[in-house]
Amino acid sequence: MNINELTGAIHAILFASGEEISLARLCEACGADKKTVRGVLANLQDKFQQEGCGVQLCDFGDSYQLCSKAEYAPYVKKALDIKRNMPLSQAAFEVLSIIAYNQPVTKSFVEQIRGVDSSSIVNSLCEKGLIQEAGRLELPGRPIAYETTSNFLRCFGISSLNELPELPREASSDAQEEEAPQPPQT
Amino acid sequence: MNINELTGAIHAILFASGEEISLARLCEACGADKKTVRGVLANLQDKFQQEGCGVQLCDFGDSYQLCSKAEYAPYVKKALDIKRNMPLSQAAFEVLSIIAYNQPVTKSFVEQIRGVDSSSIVNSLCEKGLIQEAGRLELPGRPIAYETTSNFLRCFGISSLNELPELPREASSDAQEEEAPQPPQT
Amino acid sequence: MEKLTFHLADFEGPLDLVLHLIAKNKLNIYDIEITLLVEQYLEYIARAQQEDLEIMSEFLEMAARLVYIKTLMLLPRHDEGEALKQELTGQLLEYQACKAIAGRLSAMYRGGDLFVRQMQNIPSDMLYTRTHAPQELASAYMLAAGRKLRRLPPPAESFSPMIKREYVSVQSRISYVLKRLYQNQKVNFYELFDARQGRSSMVATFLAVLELLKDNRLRLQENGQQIMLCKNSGGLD
Repeated sequence: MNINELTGAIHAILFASGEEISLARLCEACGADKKTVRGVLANLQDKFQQEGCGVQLCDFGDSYQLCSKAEYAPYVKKALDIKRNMPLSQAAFEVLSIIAYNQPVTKSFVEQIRGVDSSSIVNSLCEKGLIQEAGRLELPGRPIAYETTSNFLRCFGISSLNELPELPREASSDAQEEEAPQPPQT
Repeated sequence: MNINELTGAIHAILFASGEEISLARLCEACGADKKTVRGVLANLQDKFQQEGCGVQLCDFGDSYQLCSKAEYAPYVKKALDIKRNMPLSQAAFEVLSIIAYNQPVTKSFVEQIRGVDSSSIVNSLCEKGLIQEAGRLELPGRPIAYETTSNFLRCFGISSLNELPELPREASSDAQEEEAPQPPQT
Repeated sequence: MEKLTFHLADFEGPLDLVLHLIAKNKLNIYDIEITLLVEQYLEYIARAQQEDLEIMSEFLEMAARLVYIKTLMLLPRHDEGEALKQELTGQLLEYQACKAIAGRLSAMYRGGDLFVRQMQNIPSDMLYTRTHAPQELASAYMLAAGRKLRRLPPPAESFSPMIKREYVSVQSRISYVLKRLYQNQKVNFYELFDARQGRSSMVATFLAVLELLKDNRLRLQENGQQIMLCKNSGGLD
C-alpha cells in the first residue's frame, strides 16, 4: 500500500468511526507501523488546516478523532435545527396518535396496528420530546412502554389528554375487541 | 462569507449531519443561493476525488451525503470490527427491484408479483434504510405504500432512479399491458 | 422424473418453481403445455412433502390453480382455461423480468462497502416546537387503525376491477325458455325472471322472449293481468 492509499484508508476509518480511535487500532487495520501512521496523521492534520476544509483532526495523544471545525459550528447548528423543525410526516402522526389514544403502549402494539415496522419513528418522536418512556410493562420480555409528554400537550394546544378529540364511537369500541394486541394497561 | 468559508461551512455541515441533507437546507443554513452552493458542492466533489482522500460526496439530485470510498472498505471494516456484513438475499433484491421500478407500491403489489408473502423482507429493507414508507394509497384499506430511499441510490452507486438498468424488453411490454397487476397509482 | 436435486427452499416461491419446470422441459411460456406442467409440479410437491413437511401454502395454492386450469382445458370449450393460462403466462413473464432485474441489481450492490457517519454529537435541542390542531391526531388515528376498525363496507366502485362483469348470452336464455315450455306447455311470463340471477340474465331472458316471438316460436296470450307463453305448435289457444 503506498502512502496515498494509506492516507485514504486512515481518512476513511476516521470518517466512518465517529468516535476517537486509537493509534494502535489504525496501525493494525492498515498493517502499518506506528511511525508511518503518525506521519500520515500529521499530513492529514496539515491538509485539513487548509482553507475551505470543514473538518479537523483532534489529537488526544494516542487516539484520534475527526470533528467539524469550531468556527463553522453556527452553520452546522443551523442546519441541524432546520431539520429539527421539519413538520412531522404522516407516518409520524399515525404513530403519535396510536400512542396518544392508547398510552402507555409498547412499540409492538403500535406496529401491530400499523402493520409495519415503526422503530425509527418511535425513536425520532422520543428525540423530539413528543413521547417518552414510561417504564416497562409486566409482560413477557418486559417491553418498554411509551406515553406522551407535556411538550406533546403544548404542541397540540391542549391542557390534558381528556381534551383529545373523540374518535368515532365505532372505531374506538372495535379497536378493543378486534385488535389482537390489547392495550397493555387500562 | 467568502467562497472558502462557504466551502468549509458546507463541508462541516455535511460531515456533522451524517445523513443526507437537502440542497435547500444547505442554502438556508449558509444563507447562500442554490447556484453558489451547487458550485461549491461540485468543487468539493472534485477535491474529494484526489488521491489520499478517504471520502466521497454522494449526489442524489437534490440532496447530498458524505460517505467513505468503497475501495477502503476492507480497512474500515477491520478497524471498526465490522463482521462480514450479510449480503442481501435474492428475495430482498426481488422485492427491491419491484419497489424501485413501480414506486410507490404496496406490499400486496409486491406479493402479487412474487407469488409469496413478503412482509418480513419489506420490514427488513425498511430497517436497512433501503426503502421507506411513502404515505398511504387511496385504495380500499388505505394500504401503506413504499418507495426507495437515497440510501438505496447510494448503495447501488447511482444518483437517480433514471440510472437503474432498463427492464428486459420482452417482459416489460408483454407483461405490463396484460395480466400484470397494475401499479396502484399512476 | 429424475431424482430430486433441489429443495423447496431453493425456490423463491411457486412462480420460481414453475419457471424452473418450464425451462427444464423447454416449454413455450406463451403456450404452456399444462398437462405436463401439472404432472411435474405435483410430483415435485409430493416428493418435497416426503422430505420436509413444511410446504408453504403458496406452493399448494399454485398446485390447486394448475389443476383447475388443466380441468378447464379438458372441457369442450375452454375459453376460461385459456384465459387463466394466459394470466399465468403474464404473471410468469412479470416474475421473470423481476428476477432478471434482481440479478442485475445484486451485481450493482455495494451497500456493505460504503460507510456513512452517525450525526455528530452536537449539543442541540431536538425538541419539536411546531404546533398542530388536535384534530390532526384523530384523523391520523383513523388512518392508521381505521382500516381494521371500520365496519362500513368499502364503496362498491373500489372493487369494480376485481369483479368480473357477468355476461349472459341471449342464446342461453332462449334454450332456457324453450326448455321450460317443453316441460310445462305454458309458463307464466313473470316466472321466467328471477332477480337473483342478476340484471344481465333478466335482460337476456327478455331479449330471448322477443327473439322467439319474432320467429313465431311462441305466442303471448293476454289473460287478465297475466301474460302466458305458449308453444306455437299444439299449445293453448
